[in-house]
Amino acid sequence: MDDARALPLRPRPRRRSRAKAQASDRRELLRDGDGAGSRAAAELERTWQDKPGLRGFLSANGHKTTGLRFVVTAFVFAGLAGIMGGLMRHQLATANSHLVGPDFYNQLFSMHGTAMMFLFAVPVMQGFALYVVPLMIGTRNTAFPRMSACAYWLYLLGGLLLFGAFATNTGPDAGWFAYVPLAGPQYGIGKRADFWNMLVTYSEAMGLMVAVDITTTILKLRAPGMTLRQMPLFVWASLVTSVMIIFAMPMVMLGANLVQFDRMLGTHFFNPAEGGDPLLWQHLFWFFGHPEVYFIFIPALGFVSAIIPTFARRPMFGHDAIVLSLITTGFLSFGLWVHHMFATNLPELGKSFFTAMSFMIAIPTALQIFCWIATIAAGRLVMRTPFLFVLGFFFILMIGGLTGVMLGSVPLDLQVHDTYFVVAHLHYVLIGGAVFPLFAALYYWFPKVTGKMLSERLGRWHFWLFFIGVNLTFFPMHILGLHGMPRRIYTYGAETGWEALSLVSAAGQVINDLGTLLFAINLVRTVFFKSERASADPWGAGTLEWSVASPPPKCNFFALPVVASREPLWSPPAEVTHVQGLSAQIREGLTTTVIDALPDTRYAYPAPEIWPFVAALSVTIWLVWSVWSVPGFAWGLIPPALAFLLWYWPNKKEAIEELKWEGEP
Amino acid sequence: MNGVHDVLSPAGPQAATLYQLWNVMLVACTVVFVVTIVALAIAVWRAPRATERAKPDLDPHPRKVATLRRSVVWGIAGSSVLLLVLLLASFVADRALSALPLANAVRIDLVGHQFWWEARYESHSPELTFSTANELHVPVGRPVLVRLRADDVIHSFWVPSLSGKKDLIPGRESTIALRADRAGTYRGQCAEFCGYQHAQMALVVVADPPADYERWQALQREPARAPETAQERRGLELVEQTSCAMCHAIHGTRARARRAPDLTHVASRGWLGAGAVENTPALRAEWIANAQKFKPGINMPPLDAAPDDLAAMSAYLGSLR
Amino acid sequence: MSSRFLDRALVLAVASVGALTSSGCEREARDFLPPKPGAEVGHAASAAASAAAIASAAAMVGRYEHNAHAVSAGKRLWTWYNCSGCHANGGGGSGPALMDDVWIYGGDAGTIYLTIANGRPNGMPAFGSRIPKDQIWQLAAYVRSLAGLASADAAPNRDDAFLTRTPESFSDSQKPETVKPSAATGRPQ
Amino acid sequence: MGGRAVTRREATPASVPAVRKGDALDVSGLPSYGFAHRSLMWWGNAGMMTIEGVAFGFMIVIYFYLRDIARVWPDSGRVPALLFGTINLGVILASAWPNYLAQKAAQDRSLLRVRLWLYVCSLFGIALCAVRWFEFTALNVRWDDGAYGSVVWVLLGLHSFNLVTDVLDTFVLTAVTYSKPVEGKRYVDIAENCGYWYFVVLTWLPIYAVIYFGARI
Repeated sequence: MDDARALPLRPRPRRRSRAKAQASDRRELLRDGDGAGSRAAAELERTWQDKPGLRGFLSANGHKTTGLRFVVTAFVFAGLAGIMGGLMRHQLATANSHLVGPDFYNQLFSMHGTAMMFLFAVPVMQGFALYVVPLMIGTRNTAFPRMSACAYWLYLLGGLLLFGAFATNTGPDAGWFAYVPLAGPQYGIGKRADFWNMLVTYSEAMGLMVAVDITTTILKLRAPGMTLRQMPLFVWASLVTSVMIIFAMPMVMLGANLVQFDRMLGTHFFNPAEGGDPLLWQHLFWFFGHPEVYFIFIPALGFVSAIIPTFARRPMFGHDAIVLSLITTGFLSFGLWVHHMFATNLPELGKSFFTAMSFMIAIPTALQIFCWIATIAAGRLVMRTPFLFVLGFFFILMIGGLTGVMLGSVPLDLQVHDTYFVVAHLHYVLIGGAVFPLFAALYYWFPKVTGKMLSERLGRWHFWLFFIGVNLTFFPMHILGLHGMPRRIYTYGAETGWEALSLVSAAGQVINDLGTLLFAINLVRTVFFKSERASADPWGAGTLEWSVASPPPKCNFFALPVVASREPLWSPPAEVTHVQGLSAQIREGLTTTVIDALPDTRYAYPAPEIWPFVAALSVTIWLVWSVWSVPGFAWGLIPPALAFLLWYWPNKKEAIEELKWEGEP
Repeated sequence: MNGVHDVLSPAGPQAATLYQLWNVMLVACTVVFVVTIVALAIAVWRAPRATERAKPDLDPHPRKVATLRRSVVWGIAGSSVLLLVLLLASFVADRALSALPLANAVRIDLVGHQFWWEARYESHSPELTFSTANELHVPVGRPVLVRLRADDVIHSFWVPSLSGKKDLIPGRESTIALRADRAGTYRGQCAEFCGYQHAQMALVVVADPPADYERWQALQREPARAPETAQERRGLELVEQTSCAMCHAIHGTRARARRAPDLTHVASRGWLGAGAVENTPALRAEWIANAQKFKPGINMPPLDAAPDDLAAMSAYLGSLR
Repeated sequence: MSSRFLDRALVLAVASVGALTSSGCEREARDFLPPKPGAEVGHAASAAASAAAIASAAAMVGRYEHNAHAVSAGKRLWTWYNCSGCHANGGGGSGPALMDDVWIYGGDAGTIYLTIANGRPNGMPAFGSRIPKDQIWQLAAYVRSLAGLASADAAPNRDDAFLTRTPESFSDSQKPETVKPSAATGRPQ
Repeated sequence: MGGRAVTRREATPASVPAVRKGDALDVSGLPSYGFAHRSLMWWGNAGMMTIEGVAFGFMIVIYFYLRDIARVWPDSGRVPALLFGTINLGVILASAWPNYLAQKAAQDRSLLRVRLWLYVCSLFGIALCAVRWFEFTALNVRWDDGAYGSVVWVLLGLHSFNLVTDVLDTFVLTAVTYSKPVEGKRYVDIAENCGYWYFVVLTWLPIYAVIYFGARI
């Protein structure tokens, strides 16, 4: 058992002849548990390796692979949407400019909003959660890896279809929330609104699949000993976000399909002449819309809560207070959607309830900010780039949050609703509240993902350029909004006096682009040209993902860890340190009970298969077919039904393999 | 279309209330911002520096944690109280908005179309009602009750110097009350995205002293002036026979379609196309020849007519004071 | 996945994207300015000119019948210019029905253009001097969509108004057959 | 392999406790699957049911939103016929019985009993789909006949989509019982599918009430 001949890492053979099959039955069952160099570790590496070639690429379902694909694709879409943002800024830099016509400008701002919200912000946060959460809670893969792989392919196909539509002049042109009469059957001309509705169905299906996957992973696959109170704060943030997604995303999926029925089948949900109501769409959309911006904000709070303890060299002050405020923010976010509709003719008393709710939700966030400041005050600070971005986050989020309080008041919102004041607020909250923590998280976990450190010097340049650029671009918009500049206008007359501040904002945009360019250079230089490797724990952090090598082995842990405190690396468990006895020849993990994380059953992760990709393709066929023809709604369901049937059909070879490791409950 | 277009320079009670609420909110939020950022700065400034290799400090520091807990609790209590104060300020402002006295109000029936505003001035007897577009005149000091309806998509009526905005939603009717306390021209613009030309759907509310307002109103009730010069007669003939009459109305002539702005007193308006182009003879001829050049995407088709025909039409329309 | 299959899949993908793009651009184009004056039809007074009208109409199909903006503009003009006064919503009233396959003077775009521009005996007024040419082409495209002859993707969906008929995008295309008008009454035999 | 009677142990956590060996926790003795909330499939199903429950809930909210702003409800004037809806209610409630037996058989891991009750469930499924077809014809309203018609058709359509997918799922599970070897995990899948069928049955109750009595009271 312990002869030290090194097992060659040969790729798993695809066709095993009958003789070899018998041989594998007689081979003794190899279990994990001993360290990195052992035979079991080499066998684990081979078991968890993806199949070679294109088929292997398409059927990979490791959580690190899917998570990384989500993040990379999200940043590509963000780059494209950012260019659109830049184009709009230059069109508005001067009065009466003819850089871009009205129709193309409407597509630009609709695509900028839709791509940033549906194709960048939520997927990148879910991508980070998919990558980091299993590592942080000490397991080898997420609960439903094939479902997340299918979600990624749906996300990629949905994004490509939307940008493809934009390329063929069919991009959505009614804004990222497509209010109905304009996106409805009569005024939504051509197939543009159909593509938007289809994309919403895509991105919500993707979001729901990943949310269910992450929720089950966090509740059932935590390392033994990691009770709910000892779960890291980022894992709490991911749990709260996923549960919120499960309750909010079905709403807009339903709403978008109702608009699609109105457009294609002639139903009357939003037709005022036949009993419908355009305001119903605003209720449907914003009931999802506000939790949507909190899906983006709460994971970012999770990033900050993961980064501050490491760079303050002490555990987080008020851990439980932050957990409770995360949960409270999650609940309250469902109660304030009407503050997007204060200018409509809803009853005034009803609106004032939503003012009260909008003010109340500021308190949990304030509590978290005070706890972070207390942690920083009581710690010894390591001033590296991730921490710089967190400090930038404080500054910009505070401005965004306070303008949010102003917008929450009904009378004041009547003056500033749908003006550039709102554009400034949403960019301050989204860039301050999500993009800054995202960059901090990127610099923080980059060594873990790629094994190489991003350069500090370029990081600081990127931070300062981005910080100045964001403030210079978006702060003047507050004043423009107060001078009456409405949202979504492609041009304005010289007599309006908005030209000077718009020029300043366009200049800020240039600095923004410079900062992002520096970030891209930093990325490329580090990944392709840098050679020296980062250690397993370059920042001296406390959570489990820093206990494995960088980049982590395919199976994450050669022996699943046991946890005894909130920072397992800072205060390791006294006696029992790891789990042993899981199979090294099939992909196996350990499920634990929900509250106290007691070991419960062994769980065989599904092996990589092509079916998630095929299923995503079949759903694409259905959705595209239903946009072009009404029978497509019905007949288009046949390809997905077949794909999911083939996906579920048991694979004989794997069944035999897994039967060897079966234990009766 | 120039006029005062600024939330920060109110000219009526509604906008003044909102301006005061804005000041209260601005001061409160700036204070909170400065206090928090200063606290953060002090925390970062005073905290000792360390490297990643430094051992994490795990002991509980009971004394330090107690002070920090007390400051966090005070912070939360302070922000909650402040939020409550702002909440009360918001409710008070909201009540003040709805408490505008409406005695002897001017009633305007405003209908939002894709990319222009149709205003019909109601009055007790039907023959005294008249319709105008994009430029509303109101008497200084008298309340104005505007009934808002949308004909196609959602628009939003917003004149920042007079009052907050209100959406015009198809199938729903809403009203907004406002009053101008100072004479002047107050500009507004559609605030809800409504299509290709949402950017050029402006309107102007001209607050006149009551005497001027009565004169303007009397003038608007008159039918169109008969053309005097030969060129104006040629202009009227062209207006009635080419495509103008298919959509526009000029009382007193054979043009009576209501799908586009009423041109009976078009010369009394300073701008054409809801703020797209100034109402000068040369620009008016150019606008008639090809409105898409100034405002691409609107429903007014270009007219291929000889230059002197265009000049005649422009002259005739220019005579309709 | 043998490479031969991949090559064929790639070619298929590129071809379908090409088709999608061209139909996409044609259907979704929003050109608000009418084409250069030379390209469209003057007021065809004589029979010779009408042949020219029919010939040039074929070239304009992409710009009007396959263009969603043009067809929906035609629908708006149908209500604005009160065509429904005589033709109701396409089912016909005092004017002939336009949703069926019976065309008194011919169902192609050029002929419909001439019908609107020059009028027809038995009550169809001549709108040539009152409606700009571009709008007459849009109306002609909409009239053809009433009978399902314009492309289904570009045809408008239901109205935000009382439901009067199934949306144009629903009506299956009627194969137009021209009925020779009887010399005396001008009505089809 | 199949048919052996096993005393059904309660789904308690760690019926075989993990054994401590030095500084390691040996879990090789733990079972490789568990029923109810011990299995991950149960949690996945719970997520799915929450999503569809939220969708049904909001569809009912939309029904009453439109009903509230309507002057006359149903605006087409004709209420849906009660016959087929009530038959559907009866059959769907009855279908819970074979479903319960199939779940118990799955937990006892006796293949033949599972196959038997899955067949019965499939028959119930086919009957329900047929009745649902007639229900659509007896709604007395078209989907494009005003807001009332639209919301009733979509509400019934949502539940039908849910019903048909789960009936197909039952067909697939019945077919899969023939593919040897049947490992323990498959029994968990069957048990969870039966759990999901309860959800289909229970959601029909509020939807039935809303569709058939929302227009009457």
